[in-house]
Amino acid sequence: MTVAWKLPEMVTEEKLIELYHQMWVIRFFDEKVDEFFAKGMIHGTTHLCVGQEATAAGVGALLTKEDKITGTHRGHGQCIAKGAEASRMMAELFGRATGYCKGKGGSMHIADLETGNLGANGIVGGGIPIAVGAALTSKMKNLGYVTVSYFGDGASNEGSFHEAVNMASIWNLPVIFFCENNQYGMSGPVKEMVNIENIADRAVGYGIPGVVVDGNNIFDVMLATEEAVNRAKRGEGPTLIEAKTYRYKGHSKSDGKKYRTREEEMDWRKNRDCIQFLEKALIEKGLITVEKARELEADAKKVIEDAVEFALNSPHPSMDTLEEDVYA
Amino acid sequence: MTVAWKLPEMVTEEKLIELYHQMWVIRFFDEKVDEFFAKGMIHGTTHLCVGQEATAAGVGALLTKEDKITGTHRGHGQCIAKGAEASRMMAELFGRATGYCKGKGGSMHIADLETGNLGANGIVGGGIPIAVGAALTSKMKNLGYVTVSYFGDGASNEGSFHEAVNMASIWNLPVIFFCENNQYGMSGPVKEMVNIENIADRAVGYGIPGVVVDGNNIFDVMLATEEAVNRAKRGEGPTLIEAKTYRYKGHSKSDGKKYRTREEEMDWRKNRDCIQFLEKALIEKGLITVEKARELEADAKKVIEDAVEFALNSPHPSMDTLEEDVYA
Amino acid sequence: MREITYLEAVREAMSQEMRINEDVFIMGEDIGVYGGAFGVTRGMIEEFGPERVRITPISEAAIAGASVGAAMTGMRPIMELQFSDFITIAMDQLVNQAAKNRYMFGGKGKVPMVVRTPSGSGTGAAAQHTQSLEAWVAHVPGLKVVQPSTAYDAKGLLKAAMDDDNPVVFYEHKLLYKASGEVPEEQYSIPLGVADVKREGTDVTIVATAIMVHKALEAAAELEKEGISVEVIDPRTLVPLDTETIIKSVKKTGKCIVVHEAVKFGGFGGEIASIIAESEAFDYLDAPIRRLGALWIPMPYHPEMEKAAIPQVPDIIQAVKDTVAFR
Amino acid sequence: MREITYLEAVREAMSQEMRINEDVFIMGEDIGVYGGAFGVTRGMIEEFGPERVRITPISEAAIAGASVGAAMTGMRPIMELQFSDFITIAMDQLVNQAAKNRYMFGGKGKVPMVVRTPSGSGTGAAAQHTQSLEAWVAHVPGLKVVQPSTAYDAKGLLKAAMDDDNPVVFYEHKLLYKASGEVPEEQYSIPLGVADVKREGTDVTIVATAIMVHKALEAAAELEKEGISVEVIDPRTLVPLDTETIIKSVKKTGKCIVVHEAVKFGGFGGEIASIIAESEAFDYLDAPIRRLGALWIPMPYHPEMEKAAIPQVPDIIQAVKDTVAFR
Ligand SMILES: Cc1ncc(C[n+]2csc(CCOP(=O)(O)OP(=O)(O)O)c2C)c(N)n1
Ligand SMILES: Cc1ncc(C[n+]2csc(CCOP(=O)(O)OP(=O)(O)O)c2C)c(N)n1
Ligand SMILES: [Mg+2]
Ligand SMILES: [Mg+2]
Repeated sequence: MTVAWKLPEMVTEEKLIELYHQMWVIRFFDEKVDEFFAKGMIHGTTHLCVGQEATAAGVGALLTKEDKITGTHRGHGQCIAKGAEASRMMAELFGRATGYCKGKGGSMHIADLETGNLGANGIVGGGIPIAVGAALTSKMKNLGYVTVSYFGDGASNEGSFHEAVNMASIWNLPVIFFCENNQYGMSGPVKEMVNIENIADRAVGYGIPGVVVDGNNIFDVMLATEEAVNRAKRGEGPTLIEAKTYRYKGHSKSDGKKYRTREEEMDWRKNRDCIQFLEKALIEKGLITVEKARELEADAKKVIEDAVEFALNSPHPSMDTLEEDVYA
Repeated sequence: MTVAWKLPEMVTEEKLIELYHQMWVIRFFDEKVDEFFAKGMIHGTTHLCVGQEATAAGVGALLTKEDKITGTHRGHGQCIAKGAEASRMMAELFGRATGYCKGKGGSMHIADLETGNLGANGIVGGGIPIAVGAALTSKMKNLGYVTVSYFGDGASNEGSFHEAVNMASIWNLPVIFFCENNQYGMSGPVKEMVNIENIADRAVGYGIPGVVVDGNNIFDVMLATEEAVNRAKRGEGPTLIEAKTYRYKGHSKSDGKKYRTREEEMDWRKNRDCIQFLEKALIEKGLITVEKARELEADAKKVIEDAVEFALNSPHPSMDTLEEDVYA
Repeated sequence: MREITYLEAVREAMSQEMRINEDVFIMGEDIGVYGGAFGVTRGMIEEFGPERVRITPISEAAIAGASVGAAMTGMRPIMELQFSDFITIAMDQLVNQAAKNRYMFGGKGKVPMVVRTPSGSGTGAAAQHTQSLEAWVAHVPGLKVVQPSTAYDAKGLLKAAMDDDNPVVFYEHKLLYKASGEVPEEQYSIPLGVADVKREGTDVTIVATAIMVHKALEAAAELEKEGISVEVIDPRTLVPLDTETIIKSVKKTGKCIVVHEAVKFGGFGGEIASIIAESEAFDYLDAPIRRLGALWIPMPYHPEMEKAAIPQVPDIIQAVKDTVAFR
Repeated sequence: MREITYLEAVREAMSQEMRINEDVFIMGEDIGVYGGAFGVTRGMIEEFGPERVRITPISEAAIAGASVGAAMTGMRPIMELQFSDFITIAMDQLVNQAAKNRYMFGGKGKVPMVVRTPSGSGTGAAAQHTQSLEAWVAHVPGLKVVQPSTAYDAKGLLKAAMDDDNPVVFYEHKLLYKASGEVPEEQYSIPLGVADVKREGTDVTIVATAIMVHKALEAAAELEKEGISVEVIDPRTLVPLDTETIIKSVKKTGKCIVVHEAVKFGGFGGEIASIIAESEAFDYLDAPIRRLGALWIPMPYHPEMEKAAIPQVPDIIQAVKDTVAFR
């Protein structure tokens, strides 16, 4: 990993420090979820993005509130980076009335339309065509926003990916297809599930740019996203970005991780951690001190502790609301 | 169009003359269907491959009876080239008991398992994953056959195409994805429905060879198919072949063809006709005389007339069979 | 009043709405100069241009998904699904996304989209192009389901569907496209969830949908000659279902027959019959509720077989007679 | 007899068959070392190797389609659809291809494949991972549909499904995976289309499927204390449906309740109730047939809400009491 130390226009050095903080928030959020899940305090299922924080944060840094995203099942980071509050997210995971979905959606369905988050998705590949529709609105109504569709390496094998990217391409829509390639789709190693080096190579089949970035290097992520956003806003159509990254945790609950080696995991954890990477860069550049880094880290932890407190102190939804919200 | 005058090993000069005859059979078959359809003697719907005869004939020439195909809605040529009898096909279109489907399937569902024809398909893209399954059988049982999946340019935008080709690629299956790019998917011009020059370029996204051929040049079609068949039989996996061709008739019944120009159509008809092309080549090479060509043409016409007679003299299915054949 | 066809009524409903509401647009395969597989959108691209009459690739999942995304962000898309059989490909977006979004998100957002799609047999198009699969979507909370049987209803119900803030699946019957009837020129709305008594009667209630409404009316006319008075109810929308009108009628007649073109087994007729039997009408029932629907077969190509596969007027007449004669 | 879990029964049925029949293999997402999302195939890749326990990309349409193609050409694939909700993506291959092939081809070929898939709620996985959509496939001629409720039934029915020359959709209920029961070690087959009377009784018949069989049995045990004798019938297969056993029971008891976890409206319960009401049992009915099923909502995440969304034992008890008290 090398630091280009080039920042997108939109991203000031101050903002970069915020992003560093945000990455800690994301990590602590998911580690907390992991903990509560193990304790049986959160039920259902959940998919953690620990280790992948730079993709969400890096993309989010380039988006305004007007811009939209469609997320994935592994979407907590995506939500936070798009502006969701950890407290209301945590409340949702605890099934509380104050949660983003009033306790009806849970981890896989957090949506926050006000910040442009059109929803995480429990269906692999499900959000990709939806993003195309959101981009279509932007174009038809001349609203100027871009839409980012996050999806995984595994999702790139769903027909929905193919149909959606093709449609966006022929219509020149302002959408970015952002693939978080964390090497596995559940237990399926991307190396065995596709016969190509990069998911981004699929861009050729649609006549759009395909870019591979180091997903653990937030600078790379941001620069590629910036270019794609600009391209979209210029009316030149979609871009497919593939960010190579890794999830530290198992796919979801009760994953023995038999499909990968401990060494591989430790290599990513020790040598390629995206937070450490940014921290080192910030310190080397003199933007923060080691102490400041610890302070920011501690603050992020506090954010999550507060979120937990908020969640646990929130009321459960009234059972009277059970049959509400089906129709508008 | 140039004649390479190189023949696949499997194809003797004699066979080539048969293929010339077969192309006439296909053409007359579909022209007859057109006629009967216009007269209201055939009902339902039908999709004619007039103008595209070289793709089916060229592919079929490389296949043995053990090899399999999955066809499309525009499948009469594909069936004939795989060994189906025009008479039983015609009988099917007339809904007779002697038809390939005993009158239950009609034009879009002609199947002839005995000759390896796993069925035409009314669902665009529907046959592609099925071909992958047939290829899987070949591999798992070590049967050595190849499967060809025909599909159109339009079908290449279905998710089923994407999922199937990827699966075949990672499993190295003996299957050939053969795209008959006749420039339109119903009324949708391929130029507007994809943002790439060639459908074959999509092969990049799956890590398999993608080959473009002149679909009206049967030599090109055969050579590309030969290579793909050999590759498949060597266990090296699938190939995507795109044959550029053109359908002379409308998409199906009652098509005003407003989406294309008369000039374009006439250009293909006059200057790029696949039967004329082969005829010229055969004559130039001295394999047949003009008289022999007319004789073969006349014979093909006779084949179809006999087929019609067979069909019209065939009994309708007994209504007692209505509820049969649902389950094996 | 002027008469137009069912097909024209559908087109007019769309066109009138598109003239006054910029957010409404239509997308689908071949809906441009081709006019759609059945000609419903003919002339619309000329009036509204290719941005608002948007020809798509053959990608049903993406068409549906893009409709969901557009609807969530402020547009009001109408998607034309070329044949209702292809809903098999769009199912995930309709069922797992469009229908559930709002609820999953805790009541946030809305998905105002209409899926217009032709269904039914009678065209010789065989098993993959003739299905009546409305029972699937009528089983999915979050969707609404419409099945107009007349030109008048088609126009008014489509207006209501376009005005609705929820995903609506709007089934058009292919054989009804050419059926004409009196249709007002101006826009009007027929509320979703209100059945129509297509014919009043006292001896038997027939609940029929789509093309079966017409067959039921024909049967009723025949039966009248024999002194049997048949009431024909067209629910018009399966979701929401106007159970009140149906139950009221059955309480009056004491006898009921449910007819749809869809395969009888597992069809929506079971829901209608069960609702009646569960209701206070139970006490009034003098005979079992009979259901008529298609045989347990894929639709055959052969024209005689195709006809024999689904209920025809004589079948309805027979069912009414059997019911009237019960006990 | 030895007891094993429902999950083990499913695995054992597959493994035993795979040992004796080279044509049988399984494909699906994460069925290798991961053992499948619910661990059903755990250990199988070790025994049978990656060719016969074939991990697929996340491509449900292709998994289904490749199964169809393999089945048509001599293999007997079992596909594991990771959650039954994803059938939305495989629907075209199952409904328009697998189910119709043979009929469309005039009785040629066969498609011997099994779609194994976990369904049902109770896991907190929310709206897209908890559906019970069996009514869709039970409406499709050409498919068979199985819903085992016990370990014993699971093993025997899966054997029958694997032996069947037609496409069979085999629903496994997630919450039943851990339920254990007596299961013979050797292979045995339970014919598709034969209901099982899980408990005999004389006052009311409950027709229940999948996990509702257990809730019905619990309710029956409770009701017995109050002197109400309940007969519990588990159809086990929806297609073919053993109407005879059901009708016979209702003729005996004169009262019937149908319970499934699927959404009540438009659910398969309507078919069962209608068949009963259309049959000679009509004359024996002393009370309306009541159906219990899920509310008209997508499945909520919140655990209490999730429970409240579907019928629970007290609901069944209440329904029985209401029915017994009718009039
Ligand atoms: C259509 C569909 N198929 C399968 C699943 C089950 N599933 C959930 S996440 C997942 C893996 C997704 O892999 P990828 O897209 O790489 O995302 P990641 O989990 O690695 O972030 C699978 C198979 C699903 N939710 N939806
Ligand atoms: C899934 C599906 N979508 C749409 C259709 C309607 N339809 C039949 S053929 C066709 C065009 C297919 O185009 P292409 O694949 O290029 O084949 P061609 O007709 O040109 O041979 C369409 C849209 C269909 N039969 N199936
Ligand atoms: Mg992944
Ligand atoms: Mg084409």
